This record gives sequence, C-alpha cells and structure tokens, in this order.
Amino acid sequence: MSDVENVAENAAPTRRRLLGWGASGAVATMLLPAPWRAAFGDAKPYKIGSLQPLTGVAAVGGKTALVGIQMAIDRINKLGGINGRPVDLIVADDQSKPDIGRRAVEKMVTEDNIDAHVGGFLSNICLACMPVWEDHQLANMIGVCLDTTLTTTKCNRYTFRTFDFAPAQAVAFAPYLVGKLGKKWHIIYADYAWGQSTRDAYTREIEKQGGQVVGSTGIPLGTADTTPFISKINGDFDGLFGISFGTDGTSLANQLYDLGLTKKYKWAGDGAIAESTNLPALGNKIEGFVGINRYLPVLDPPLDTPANRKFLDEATARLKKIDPSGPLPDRYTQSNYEAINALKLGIEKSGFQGREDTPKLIAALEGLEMKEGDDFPQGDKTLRKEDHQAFLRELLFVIKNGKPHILEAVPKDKTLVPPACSFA
Amino acid sequence: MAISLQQILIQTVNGVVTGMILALVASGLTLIFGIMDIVNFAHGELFMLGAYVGVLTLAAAGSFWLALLSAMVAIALLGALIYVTTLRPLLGRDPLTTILATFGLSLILQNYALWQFGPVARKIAEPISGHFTLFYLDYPWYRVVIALIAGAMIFALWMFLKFGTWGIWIRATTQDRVMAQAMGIPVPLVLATVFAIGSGMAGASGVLFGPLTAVDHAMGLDWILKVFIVVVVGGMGNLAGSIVAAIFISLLEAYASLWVSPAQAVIVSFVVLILTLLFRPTGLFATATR
Amino acid sequence: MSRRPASIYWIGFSIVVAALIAAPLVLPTFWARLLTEILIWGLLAMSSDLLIGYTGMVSFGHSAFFGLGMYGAAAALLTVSPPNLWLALAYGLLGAAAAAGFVAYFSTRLRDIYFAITTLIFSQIFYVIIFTWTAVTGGENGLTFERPLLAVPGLIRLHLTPTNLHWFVLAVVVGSYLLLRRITQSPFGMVLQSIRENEARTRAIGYPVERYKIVAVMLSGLFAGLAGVFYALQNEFAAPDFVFFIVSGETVIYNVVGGIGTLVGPIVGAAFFLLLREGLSRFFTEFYLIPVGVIFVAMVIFMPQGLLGFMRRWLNQ
Amino acid sequence: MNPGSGAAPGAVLLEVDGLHSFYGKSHILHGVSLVIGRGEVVGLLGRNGVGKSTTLKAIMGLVQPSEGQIAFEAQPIIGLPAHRRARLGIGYVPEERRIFRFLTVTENLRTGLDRHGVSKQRKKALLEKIYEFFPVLVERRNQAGGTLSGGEQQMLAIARAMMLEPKIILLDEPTEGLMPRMVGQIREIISVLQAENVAVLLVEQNVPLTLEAASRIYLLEKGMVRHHATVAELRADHSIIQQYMGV
Repeated sequence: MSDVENVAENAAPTRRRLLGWGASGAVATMLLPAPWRAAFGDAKPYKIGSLQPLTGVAAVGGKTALVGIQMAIDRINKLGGINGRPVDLIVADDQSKPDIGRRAVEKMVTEDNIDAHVGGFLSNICLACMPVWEDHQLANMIGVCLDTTLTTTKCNRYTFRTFDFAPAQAVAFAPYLVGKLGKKWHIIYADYAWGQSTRDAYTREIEKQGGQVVGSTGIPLGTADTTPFISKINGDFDGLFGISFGTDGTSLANQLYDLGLTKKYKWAGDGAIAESTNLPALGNKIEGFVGINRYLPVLDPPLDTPANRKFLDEATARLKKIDPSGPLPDRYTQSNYEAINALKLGIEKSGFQGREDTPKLIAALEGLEMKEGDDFPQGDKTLRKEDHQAFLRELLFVIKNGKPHILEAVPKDKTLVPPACSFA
Repeated sequence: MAISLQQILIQTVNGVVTGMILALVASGLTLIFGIMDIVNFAHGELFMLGAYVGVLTLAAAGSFWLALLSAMVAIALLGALIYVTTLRPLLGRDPLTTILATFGLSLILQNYALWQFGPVARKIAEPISGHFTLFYLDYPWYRVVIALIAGAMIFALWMFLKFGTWGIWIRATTQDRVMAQAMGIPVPLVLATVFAIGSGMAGASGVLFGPLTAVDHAMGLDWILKVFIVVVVGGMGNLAGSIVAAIFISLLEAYASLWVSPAQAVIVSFVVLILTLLFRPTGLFATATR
Repeated sequence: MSRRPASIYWIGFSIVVAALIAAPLVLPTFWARLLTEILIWGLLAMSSDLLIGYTGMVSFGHSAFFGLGMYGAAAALLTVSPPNLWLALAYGLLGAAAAAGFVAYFSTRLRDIYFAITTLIFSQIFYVIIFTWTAVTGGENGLTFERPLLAVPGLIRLHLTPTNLHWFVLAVVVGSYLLLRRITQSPFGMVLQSIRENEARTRAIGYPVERYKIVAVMLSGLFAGLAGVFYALQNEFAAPDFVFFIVSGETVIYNVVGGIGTLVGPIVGAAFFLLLREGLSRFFTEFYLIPVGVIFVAMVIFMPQGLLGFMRRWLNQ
Repeated sequence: MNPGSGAAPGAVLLEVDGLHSFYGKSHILHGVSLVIGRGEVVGLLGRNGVGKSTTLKAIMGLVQPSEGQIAFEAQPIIGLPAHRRARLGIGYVPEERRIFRFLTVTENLRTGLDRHGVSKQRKKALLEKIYEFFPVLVERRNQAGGTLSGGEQQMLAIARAMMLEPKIILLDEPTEGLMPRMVGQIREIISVLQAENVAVLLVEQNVPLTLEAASRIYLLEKGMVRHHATVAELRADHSIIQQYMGV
C-alpha cells in the first residue's frame, strides 16, 4: 500500500510534465516512459481523450478537473490497467471556446483515435461537441457540464453524466430550504442558459415544498461589479438563493456581503459559489452560506471513509503542483476522477476492446451501479438507463471558519426526478 | 413595480462609485490613446497583473497601501518595457496595428499570469472593513474610499498634466508630436513615460478593485469593452471627458437596471455610445473640457 | 498581381484550386476537415477585406454578420421540416443582410477608428440579445441541429459528407472570390478604392460616398453571412460565441497577417493562424497561446504588409 | 554656377550637402546643398513644391533624407532626432505655425523653455525678454494658443522658437496669410533676430521681403539649388528671380 503511494508521488510530476510539453499521450509516453509502463509489455493501450478548458475564463475548473482525470488514470495503470491494457490520456485545450473545442474533439477522434472521451467543462462546448460522438459512435462521459438539457431535451445515446444535475439538486435541497431556513425566497442567478434553467428548477421545487419565490434578480455573465443589480434587492422575504459559479460567483458573494445582504437574509445557494477553489478569494465573507454540493473536500461523515481520505490527500498534493496557493480538490476533480472509473467499470463489464465495441459499452454503462470505495470516494451512484443521468448522494453544508461543514446528507433516492429524455 | 426614491438614491451612489473605478481604469487608456494613438487592448491585462502584484505584496509585506504603490510602480515599469519593445516600432503606423499588437500582448500576458500564478482566484483583503447604513442597505466604507482614492489619483494626474513641465510636454506631444519634437521635447521619452503612467494607473486600479471581487487571470476581460466605451464617449484622449463619461455611463446603467432586464442594461451604454458617435463623434463632453 | 501576365495568374489559380479539390481525398480526416474550416474562416476574412483593404474601413463587427448567418441557417433548419439546405442558405443570408443593413446605415456616417468602434458595439448588441434571449436562441448553449441533404429537386439528393461538403464550400469560396475580384475591379470597386485613397475628393467629384459605403458594408456582410451558414453546416451548431467581438478581431487579424487588399491574403492569414494554433497546441498543451501571441506581435511589427506582401517582396529579391 | 560654392561670410554655422529625399516614391530633393554663416539671414526662394519646406524639415530632422550630409557647427547631425537638434540650437517655425492650440501662450513658450541646465532666473529673464519683444503676447498669456489671431499665432510661433535660444531659426513662409500690416512686423522681427546674432534661413513667396531681409539667396527648382547669389546681384538682374519664381 505504502509502495503504491510512493509510486503515485513520483509519478505525478512526470505526468504533469507530459501534460505541459507532450503533444499527445502516445508521443509523450515514448519520450518518457512512466514507471509502470514496463508491466504491460506489448499490450495496446486504451486511448482516452479529455477536452478541458486549460486557458481562458474557465481555466480554473479545467485544471482541477484534469487533476482528477490524471489521478484516476495513474491509479488504473498502477493497478494493472483495464483488462490488462494500460490507459493513455490525450488532453486537448478548448480555450473555453466552442469552436476550438469542437476542432480539438475532431482531432482526438480522427487523429489520435481515442476509444472514448471523458471530460468537457463548459456546457456550451459539451453541446457543440455532441454531434461528434454521435457521428463517430464514441462513448462520452461528461466530466463537469451541468446544463440540464444534456440529459433531457438534448440527450444523446452516446453521452453519460455520472454526476448530479440541477433538477436533482433542487429536489434534494428544497425541503431543507423551506423547512429549516424560510418560506419566502429571492433568487439571484447568472443570467444565461444554465442560471435560468436552474432558477426554474429551484422555483418549482421550493413551491412544491410549500415555499414561495417572491422575486428574482439576474446578473449578466462576466459582471465584475454586481452592486447595481443586487442593491435593488429589498423587501419581505426570508432568504436569498444564489445561482452562480467561478469568478462571477465570487464577485456575487463578496458584494452581497459588502452590502450587508447576507446578514439581513438567510443566504443559501448552489455549492458552486462556495467551491473549494473559490474559498480563498472569499475569505470570511462567505461565512454562514448554506449550499448543496455532491462533493466537499472534508472528512466529516458521511465522507469519513478511507477511500475519501486517500482521494483527498493525493488530489491535494497534485493540486499544489499546478497552483502555488495549494487549493483543495473541488467537485470537478471528484466527478472527473469518478467518470474515468465509471468508464473503467463499463469497459470491464462489456469486454470493450475498441471503438467498434461502443454499443456493448453503452449497454454496460446503462443502469450501471457504482459502489462507494476507492473508485468512487464520493459515494454510491446509479447511472439511469433512460437518460444516462446519474443520481447520487447530495451534501448540504454551511461554511464556518472558512470551511464547509456538512449539515445533512441527502440519500440518492431522495434526489430523483423523472427522466425527460428520448434517444433518437 | 414602482421605483422608490430610496432605490434611485442608492443607484446614484452605486453609479458614482462604479464610475470612479471605471474612470481610473479609463484614464490610463485615454491618456495612452490621446497622446500616442495607441489603442491598448492589453489594458485589462495590465489591470489584472496589477492586482496580482498587489496580492503578492500583500502576502509578503501585509500592507494594502504598500501593495497599491508597488503595483503602480511595477506595472508602470512593465508598461515602459512593453512600449519600448513592442509599440515603439509601430509609431506612426496605422492605429489598427497597435490594436493588433496589443491584442497579441494580451494573449501573452493573460496566459503568462495563468502559468505563473495558477488558475485559482486570489483575494486582496480590503484595508477598511466598516459599513454605514444607506436606507435598507449596509454600505461598505471601502467602496466610498475607492471612489475617493480613484478621484484623488485622477486629480493628481490632472495636476501633473496641468502644471508640471512634463505635463506641458505631454500635452504638447498630444497636440502635435512633430512640432513638440522640433521644440526640443524628448518625444520618445515622453511617450514611454505616458505609456508607463497609463499602465501604472491600470495596475493601481487592479489593486483597488481587487477586494470587491477575486483576482484571476481573466479579470481584465470584464473591463476592456466597458472602458473602451467610456473612452470613446468621453472623447478619445480627453481625460476630463472620460471621467464624466465613466460616471455618466455607470449611473445610466445603474438606473437602467431598475427598469429593464439586467443583462440588457448594458445595451443602454451601447446605445449611448452609438448616439455619441453619430452626433458628437469627438466625444460627448468635447467642448466642455480639455 | 495585376502587373504579371494574366495567364500565369490563371495557371497558378487553377493549380491551387485543383490542389484544394484533391485535398480531402489525400489528407487525413482531421486535416481535411481543418482545411474546410480554414476555407470558411477564409471566406469570412475575405469578406471583410472588401471593407478593410478596398474601402479603407476597418470593421470590427463581422462577427455579427457571421453569427446572424449562422443563426439564420439554424432557424431554417430547426423550424422547417424536413430541413432544407437552400432555405438555410436563404435565411442565413437574409439574417446577415438585415444585420448588415442596420449596421451599415448608422456606422458608415463615421470614419476610421470611429467606424471600427461603432461596428464593434453593434455586434456586441447583437451578442447581448442572442446571449440573453435564451428561449429563442438557446442562450449560451446555442442551438444544435442536423445537416440537411444536398438536394436539387429532380437532380441530386446527397448526404453532406465531410468530403462533398468540402467541395461545396470550396465551390462557394472560389465563386465568392471570383465575384469579389470582379466587384473590386468593376467601376463600383474603383469608386470604393478612391474612397479609400481620398474620401473628400471622391465626394467632390460627385459620388454619393455614403451610399457606396453602405452598399460595400452590405455586400461584405452578405459574404460574411455566407461563411456563417457554412460554418453552421459544417459543425451543426450555432453559438453566441461567434457573435462575440473576439471573432471580429480575429477576422481583422487574418487580414493583417495575410495581407490586406488582396482577397487571397486573408485566406492565407486564416490558414496561417489556424495552423499555427493547431501546431503549437500539439507541443504546448497548456501554454501555447504565449508563443502564438509572441509570433503574432512579431508579425505585426516586422511584416507590415502581411504574409503575402512579405512573400512577394521576398520573391522579388 | 556651382551651387554651394560662394562661401558664407564669417564662420560657417550650418552646412547642407547633397541632400536627397523621398516622399513615398516621389523624389523630392535631388541633392540640395547650402551653407549658412553665424548670424546670417539667408533666403530660400522657389516655386511651390520645389522642396523648400522639405529642406527645412530635413535640417530639423523631421524628414529623413536618403542621402546627404548636414553639419551644424561642424558636427554631423544627420542621425540625430529632432529634439536633440533643437537642443543644439536649431529653431523651427513651420509654415502652418503649428501652435499647440490647447496650450496657453505661456505654456506654448514653456515647451521650449523648460529644458535641463537652464536656471530659474535665466528662464525668467528669457521669458521677460520675449514678452518685451512681443507685447501682444503678454496680454494673451493665459489664453489658449488656438484662440489667437493668425498674426498673433505667427508671433507666438517665432517667440516659441526663440525660447530655445537658437543659433539659427528656420522660418517657413512667415508672412503667408497675414495682413500686409503684419508683414512689416515680421521684417522687424527678423532684424531683431539678426541683432541677437541668430541666423535665419527664410523660406518665402514674398520676394521683396526676402530681398530686404536676407543677404544671400538660394533659388530652388525641382529639388535642386539652381542659383545662388547675393541680394545685390539679384537686385541688379531681375530676370533671374523671374525665371525661378515664374512671376
């Protein structure tokens, strides 16, 4: 066990260098063979592609996501690969732009001949790439893209989401919001597709629980100073519910605090606002925020498992190497790590050998049960057959002393929403 | 819904505060444009790098004010370096080439910051944490302080331009670069200085604005378009005009967000810009100042 | 170019076109696809050359025309069943023409940098509308749709494969090139060039300069819209990012890098830039934009006439 | 006649030799040569577009000649930027005067005055002296340069050049567009300059003024010095002037 840990420590910088300077996984491995490479002899590697925003506005998430992917792949290779074959990773940067992402995906599919894809961060880029998976009949495990439509109106036979989405979070969160925090809510949301659909999901669920959404404030994406928008917020209600992420989320939380609004009202929202990578920039201004998230970098129950400890330690060590400020892993690290492992399970179950076996792989992934453990430190999850959407345990948390503390764990069967997808 | 007087007053305060920050960022840009015909597309990146210098200084020395100063100096030096290496060869060519070169620079600087500082956003703690009551809001003093500091810095710049020898040289160079040279003014040095001052202003604004949001490699992007609008509405190269325009546009957007859907409030400033260009292409406040 | 004997020009032209026709048959899939994309971006860049190079107006608003062409095509493909290629083309061109007409009416009253900024702001207005009007445009997510059949009633009925789409795009780009070349050499084009050289004099001679400029912007916008339609067809999606001003900026970059006022220059510029980015991203997965920026700045400084001008001077030496 | 010969009286201040200059593709100067002595007033005559202004600009360093030499006080200055030449003592009054329109009169003067190595007292004395020469400017000292009348602007342009304490002033068509009354004033200013031992290279269309003010004349045609003579010689033979000025 400790030997394995050591290998991981040594291997990490090598892989990182590959990422930095290596053209593709295939070329890079020839230049710098990883320590475990010899164990596989002539076995042909599985090639897994990953599209991530490594530059541009979404770079933060893309880089932490990639850490999860590399961690999972290193671990798989260390433990003997999949079906005795090693896994090669091919990474492409989409610059946070859909045209570049689309081109990069085409390259991975036609040039690098990837066998499957795990990744995708920004929803618009995930959507732009959907036709590629369909045209080339490749399995696509989404790593981060949160847009509801990916597994509802725009669902696709080849695409799987092994983590939660907003409607399920709303179902999980609404009872607490209405029951414990207050009946009347005002929603502040990032005014674009994801924010709008998430706002609608929460409005529906809050009202279902007997609460009321008395108003909403949209904030244009990329607004550095949100004060003109949020200083309108006034009136008789109990809580503010925020839907935002990344820098926009940080600006929002900072400025809500600055204007005293988080003191005046209960303050809750999507966990993306208080994501671990956002916390350093929020300081004490996020104290008392109640959020929902599938994963938190803590070791409190129910996350007090050896599997999570291992995941957390290694991810933290790896993240330190990409960012000198030493962030903790976020849900993007976790979901990408688990997406690779879900794919591994599917490959093992189906005996998938290459692209032509994709139909078998899809059949194996549909309805896949994932059990809490080293592969899935977040917990059990089920990948639903009807819409390829996973359901999993949600964590309600509050930020205290700059750290998330778990208030309640919502079991996965309390997050269910009916499927709304029909595969073409 | 009826708009209360309270809300209008609050938005007035917001508009003025946001406007002053905007004015500070814009002042550097308009100075650079007015004097050297350089449309500096990398201005937002200088703003961002200034914030990072602030983060680093704050971590090392613990003083916000020292951070502000060191960001100003460091980014001014960087500005001088950029000018000498990249922009001086373009002097006298179509201003278009300066847009393109600075666009390339912004790519370099943004990705350099990502590489050097990592992707995770950093924080600059505000030096003043008190609040006062503004109707139904707790309003942070720091915002008022930023507006005042921004005002003071712009005033200092104005005094410098108005009374100092360098100020006269700079203004003479703005109006007629060739004649300035013939009058013995060291124009190349003046231009490098102006670029350095403009950059330094951007760097300082980054530190001042930092506490309101987060510091990351992409933070300059949110500014660049709005700052350009301000510079044009104010009359390119017209310092006083940009300040008035910055406050004017911020107020307008703040009021607009009371009525129309917020995302469309920005269209209001676009419309102002286009009307300005159509009817007073030299800037809305051209005759009043300069 | 005009000084050289016409026959050499046409021989060179035929060789290039022949090579482009053969390309998808010999190139690996990815590169063939990239080539098609280069042609589409090249068409966009070429369309703006009519303004930048020939009329002396630098447009930073071509993303709007490109995007409207794209969304127009999307509208046709999503609302009309079965999806019809020609209708997509018609809707796209209509969308681009409407946007171009609107922009042209206001922006042509201004000159130089003011024209550039007006076009930029207009394109941002379109961007904000498209980005926020989620119900119709899909907002940030954009719209996805399927490629229609290439059908001429009674003649052909083909699925658009990457290869025949490439030929289709090539035909459109070559056709557009010849048409634009004809336009720039026509009396109309001469007036545009005289506006570029001396607007006041052109007006003094008695030409209605504003009207010429409006027509130039609209023509340019129409070709940009055409590029947008084909981008939509190739990639099967439309996204607000394409309306964002950065795309306009890149269009200008392609022009400057390739050489303005040459029509083919912008295509060369697009090819150079896309290949540079593609090539460098293979060596520096994360930080390739730094060398891209450095090379670009160096080109702006050291190759003021663009690649084409540089090559020409180098060949003449 | 060999242009450039006929040495100037006294010590040579400025020597221009074989200047060639292009504007785009058109060849403007085809080898201009001339010599000016200390304190000497020299006229440069010729039709429009023969390269008179370009010659002045080349001396000032505002136009880069492709060929040729310029020596000031026996030092070559060809590579020096304009502002260094100004500091050496070359003043320039351009054709369009080019007053800094948004600077006040005093500020206009300070552009040349505020340089290193000039003491406060000296600056004050210089400014006072100039205001003595140009009393009109005193009244207008806090007015923006752009609001001055044409004549006043011309005064300011010359006064501004004098702030550099130049050894030579390049005067480009100082009387152009001025009322006849002002022409006399320009004439007076030139004599004041001469009294101060400042050399003047005068480009003019006004032949009588030039003949009155200058001691020697260079006649330019198609970018070349075609004739060079003292004023006395030209007074004696009017046909020469007529030939080159096309009157």
